[in-house]
Amino acid sequence: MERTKNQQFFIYLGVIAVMIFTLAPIILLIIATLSSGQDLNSKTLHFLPSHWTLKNFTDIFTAESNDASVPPFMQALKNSIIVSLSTTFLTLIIAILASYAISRFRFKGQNGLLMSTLGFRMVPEIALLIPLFVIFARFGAINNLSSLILIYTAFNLPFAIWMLQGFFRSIPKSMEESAYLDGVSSFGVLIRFILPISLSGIIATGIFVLLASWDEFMFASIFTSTYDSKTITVAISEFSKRGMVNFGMQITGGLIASLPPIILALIFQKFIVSGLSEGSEKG
Amino acid sequence: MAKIVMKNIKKRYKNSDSLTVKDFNLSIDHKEFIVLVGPSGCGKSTTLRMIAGLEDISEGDLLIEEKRMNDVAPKNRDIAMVFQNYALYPHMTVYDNMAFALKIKKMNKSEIDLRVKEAAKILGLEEYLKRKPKALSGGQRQRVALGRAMVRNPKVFLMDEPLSNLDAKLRSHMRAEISKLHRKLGATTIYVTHDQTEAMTMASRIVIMKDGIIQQIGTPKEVYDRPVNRFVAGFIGSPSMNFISATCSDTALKIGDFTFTIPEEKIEILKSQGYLNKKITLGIRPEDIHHEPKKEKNNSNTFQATIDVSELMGSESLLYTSLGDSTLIAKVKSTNIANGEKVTLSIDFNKIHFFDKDTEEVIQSTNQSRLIAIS
Amino acid sequence: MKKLLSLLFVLVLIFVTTGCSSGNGSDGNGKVTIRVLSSDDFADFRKEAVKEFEKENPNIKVNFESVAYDQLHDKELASFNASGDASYDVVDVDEMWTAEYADSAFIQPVTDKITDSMKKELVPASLNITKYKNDYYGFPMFNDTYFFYYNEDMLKKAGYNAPPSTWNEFTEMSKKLQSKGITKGPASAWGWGASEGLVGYFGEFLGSFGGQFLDNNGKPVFNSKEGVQALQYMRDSILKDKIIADASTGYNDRQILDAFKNGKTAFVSGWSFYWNELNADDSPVKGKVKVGLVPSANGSEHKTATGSMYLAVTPQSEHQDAAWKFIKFLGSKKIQKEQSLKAGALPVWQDLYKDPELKKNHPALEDMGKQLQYTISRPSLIGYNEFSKDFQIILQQVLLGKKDPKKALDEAVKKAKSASKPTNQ
Amino acid sequence: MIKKIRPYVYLVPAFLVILCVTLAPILYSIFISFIDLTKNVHKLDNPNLWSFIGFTNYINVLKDSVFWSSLVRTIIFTVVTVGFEFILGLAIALILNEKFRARGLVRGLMLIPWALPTIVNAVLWKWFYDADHGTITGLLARLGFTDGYSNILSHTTSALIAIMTADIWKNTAFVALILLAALQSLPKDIYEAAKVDGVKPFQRLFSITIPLLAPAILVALIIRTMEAFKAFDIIYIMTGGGPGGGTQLLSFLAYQQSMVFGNFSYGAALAQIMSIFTMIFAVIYIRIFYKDRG
Repeated sequence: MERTKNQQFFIYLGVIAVMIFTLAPIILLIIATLSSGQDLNSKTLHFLPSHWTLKNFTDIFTAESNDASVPPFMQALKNSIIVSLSTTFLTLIIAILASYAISRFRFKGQNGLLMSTLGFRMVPEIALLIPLFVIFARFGAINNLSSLILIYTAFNLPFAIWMLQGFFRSIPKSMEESAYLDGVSSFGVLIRFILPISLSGIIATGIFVLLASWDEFMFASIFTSTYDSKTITVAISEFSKRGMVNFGMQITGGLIASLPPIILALIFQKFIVSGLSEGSEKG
Repeated sequence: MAKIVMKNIKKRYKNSDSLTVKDFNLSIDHKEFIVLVGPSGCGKSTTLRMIAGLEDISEGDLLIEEKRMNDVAPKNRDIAMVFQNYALYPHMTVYDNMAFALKIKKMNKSEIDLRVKEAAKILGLEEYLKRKPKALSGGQRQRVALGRAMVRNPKVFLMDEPLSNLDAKLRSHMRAEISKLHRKLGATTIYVTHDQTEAMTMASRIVIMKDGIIQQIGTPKEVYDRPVNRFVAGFIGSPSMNFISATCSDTALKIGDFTFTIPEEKIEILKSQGYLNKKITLGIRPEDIHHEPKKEKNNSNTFQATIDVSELMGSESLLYTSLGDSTLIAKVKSTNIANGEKVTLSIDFNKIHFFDKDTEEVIQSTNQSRLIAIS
Repeated sequence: MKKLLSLLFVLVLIFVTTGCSSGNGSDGNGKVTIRVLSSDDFADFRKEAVKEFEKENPNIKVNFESVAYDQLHDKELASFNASGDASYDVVDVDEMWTAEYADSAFIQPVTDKITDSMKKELVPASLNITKYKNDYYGFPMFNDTYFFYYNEDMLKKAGYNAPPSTWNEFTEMSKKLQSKGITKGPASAWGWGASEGLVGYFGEFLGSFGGQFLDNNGKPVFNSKEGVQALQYMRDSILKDKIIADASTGYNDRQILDAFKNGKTAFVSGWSFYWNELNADDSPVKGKVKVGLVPSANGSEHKTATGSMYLAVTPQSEHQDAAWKFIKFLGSKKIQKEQSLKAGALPVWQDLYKDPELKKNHPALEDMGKQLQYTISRPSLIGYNEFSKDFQIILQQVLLGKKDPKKALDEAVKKAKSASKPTNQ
Repeated sequence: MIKKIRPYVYLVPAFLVILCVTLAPILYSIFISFIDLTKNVHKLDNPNLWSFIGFTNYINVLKDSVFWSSLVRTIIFTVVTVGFEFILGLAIALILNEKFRARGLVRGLMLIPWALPTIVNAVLWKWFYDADHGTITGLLARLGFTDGYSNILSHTTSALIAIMTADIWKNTAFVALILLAALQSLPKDIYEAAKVDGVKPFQRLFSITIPLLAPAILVALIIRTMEAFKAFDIIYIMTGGGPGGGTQLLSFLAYQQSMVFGNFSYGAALAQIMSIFTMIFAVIYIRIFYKDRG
């Protein structure tokens, strides 16, 4: 049965409602970044600025020269890119190996392993903040991007393993059995068959990890105090001084910080949705 | 139970120029078991789904009990449908699956219980009522799907390839069961399949479709004995009819280097339709080719053949050979002919069919064609 | 695929190693490196000063790190417990944290390094914030208090030539400003939202009513008669006299600045940085604002609450002398003067308030210098942060009319007593 | 022999990372929760200074009224945000599962709130709620809901609602994403069967769609509940737990106790208690959803 005109109308009404719900705050954010300080600080309710300006954007990238209390934004951006990309690669590689073992071999303690992996996700991160700080400080690894990468990798591993083993499990065994008969090693099967087939799932997992590590704030704020190591979330939080918030800088920085994850999410939208649905079928 | 009439029904999908179903006309009587058969993509499922109301009818009328049903919602058409993948609700037990449609109708509980139990009894599902579909075998699931349709006492049963997910043995078993059920319930049934065996064994009438067009409608015997074109002839019957290029003169039929004498009335047909001395397609069913163990040479309907492959099927053997430039399959009584052996085969020319080389329509006498048109 | 994978490995390695190299290694060659953790207050100026210091002391390298003030305490607390490159030689300390840090020996006493001339020449209030029990723990970097700003234009319109000297006058003048319609609505708004600022503002009233937080033995006594009067006055101004915007219980110090800057209110009490904001080019009240002394009651001094910070040396520092040298450099008259000229900070040396160059640069400097004579500091308790959080809630309940001032202060004093218990080391 | 070892070889890297960066700190944290450790972690270096005090820290937490009020607040926050996120997310997923023009684009745009970093989301909404020039503050005043500009983030209840709104806005997109993915993998013929059975759209939602979505719903709810229960960043930026502790959730309380007040043992005990709560949540969810699945 195709839809009646009425149903059609309500669906479009729904779609419009969803779009307003989703986009209104974003549009206000974008407009705000293009507004002058006066517009941002004026009390009357208005949606469009009295005049458009790119000053916020020019300011944020030249902040270092006129206000040292603002971390050089480019540096923070670079740090975040390094940290989140490295975390994603590292997490995926380790998680792929582990999920392959969990989904493809039978060994002692298999189920317990998967469950306890999930259990690690339930521990509040705050419980690990002090112990990890003490441990890392002892090794002199504070203010160090590698430390953040390692910590984020550990935090994201349970989720990544859990997702990936679901994808791997959904691949029929017969295919790799025929590969074994052709003399391919188990690692070869992983590289040549499992990975290409579950690529969309791996990409979906990677996006989740990337976004999570881009997003992290609590550890970054305690583990970094040098410009060389502060990540973008820390930089954004530092646009506020004692009792004074520079909203113009903060939301402009926020918009810039949001662009990479949003663009990635848009590009890989299909992978994320299809990846998730593949996993959920078998997971 | 219900009379269904389809008048000039057409289906055009959005974003498509061509029609998926072109001008479908069919009148179905009470208690008939109609099988829509044809290769995949021929529009048979679409037709069924239009009857169910799952697809819109682009043009034409669908009448059930003389009421126009085109714009009636599926639930109000008094139909029940069995799906290829069973479409059982995975989160409900067998009992709930069968009872669900009745609960929706707010039928009282004891009545539901009665109907479900009865259907379960008929289908032999009584022990499984509390199980979830996951815990059932394919055949059992199929029966639940049937039961779900049965409990509703619909005027019309629609079945969309309900057996195609079962293995061969189970399929023939379920075939018999569905036939039995149909006799017992007497509900009008429309059944879609791509398997001609199912069509032949179950249908009261078969509708053979190709490319959205009905090729022939008739009882299994009619479509088997008097196919209207080469497509129907080839589709019905297993193994398929052999098609051989031939020419016929006043006296004899020439196939490649062989010359055969054929019955007068067959020559008459060709003569009356103007096909003498023209290339035609000859249709011979494998079961009309026989093995002649005694080598009587020069008999008018025999020829020497080298058997390429001989397949023993049990009581019968399939012999693969060639005649002229075509391959020929013969279905003969069980023999122990070896591959490569030379044997004598005879053709029952009383049962051969002629087809136009270009139109692929059957070549038949004028009164015969009139006969088919009436049916 | 194999190639791709090895490429990924290489990439990861590169990132990890670049990450490592950005860590702070200490270098040899007899050169001393000291690590400084500073708040973002005047951080831009300090960065410049670091360069100057390094030029004068070629054998000392300063690793200067600054974090947002909001994160400073938490980071310091974490770093005090850390070793290696997570620990600092010099830390920035807010006055209320002195007791907490000193009690846990997170910062080093420097009493022997505070000379008599320092004691004589520094603004007393600024040196006092570094004191806990009988020791000094650092060197002040700037002065700041809640100054009393008033809109001279408005006051003149109402017929006043001088700012209020007592709180009664403040009430009277506010009422007149309101009745004449010079201010639309209450004549002042205060940052009495439930944040640290509220404790400071209470301190301002407590001091100017003649009360004190702690007695000479360090015992909390702010539930005294004066304390109750002060809190009663704050509450009445909102609820009874309506001379203070009732939204004040939700404001922070930026919002009250905005209201004053846009000519909505005639008075505002706030930090020294307000001055630059109020006299910025886009300010509607540019040139109309003056700084007066905070009004007082009971004939007591015009006291206001301080909010200054100082630098201290940590005990785990291996370069204590270099660290102190750096602190002393930043506190030196030369740098303090520069800091005032370039960043508008209030210097810690008394005689700089009479420096003609500074006075020219900062027209309110002299007025502010007067106010610095009369200050009260928030109680530096070992468990100050915990106390402050509870005290904010208690104060708000009073200001919203839900609690009696006397009872509220009794309760707060109890909290303060338990917050001043030393932690067992 | 090699065959037996092989699976473990693949697991070594994951095991090492989790051991060093998760398991060891967890054990460390449990250890801290059983000794008396305030302000000065240097005690950890010297076993002579370890004073085991049993469950004292846990008892202190459970005796603390601040803990209980934070717990109640956290539960309210979790239930309200996850509830709204589920309802709105399901509605969005159902709408976006229909056919309409530019569906791919709309589905993509729908992901934006999810992709927005939490910190940015907090900053953005803090600005919307700003007492002087916030868009929402202004809108509420213009529409007459509030008497002039009100300081939403300075009042306990409104601040909590404001934070919850911000959280719901961001995470609804995540729930919608998970549910949309699951909806797309549902078998079509079941819906056709339902149509023939005469199931009305409303019944279809509750008797077919939601039960079939159960695994995906479970995943979404578990993830969201755990995250909501641990919410920290959004509080830290928007209110800092204020006004006067009015928006303090458990994670923030644990942070405050450890990092601001220096009560590391208290913080560690509180964190352990929180872990127990999250595990209870997970068990309850799994019980509810897999009750009759065997």
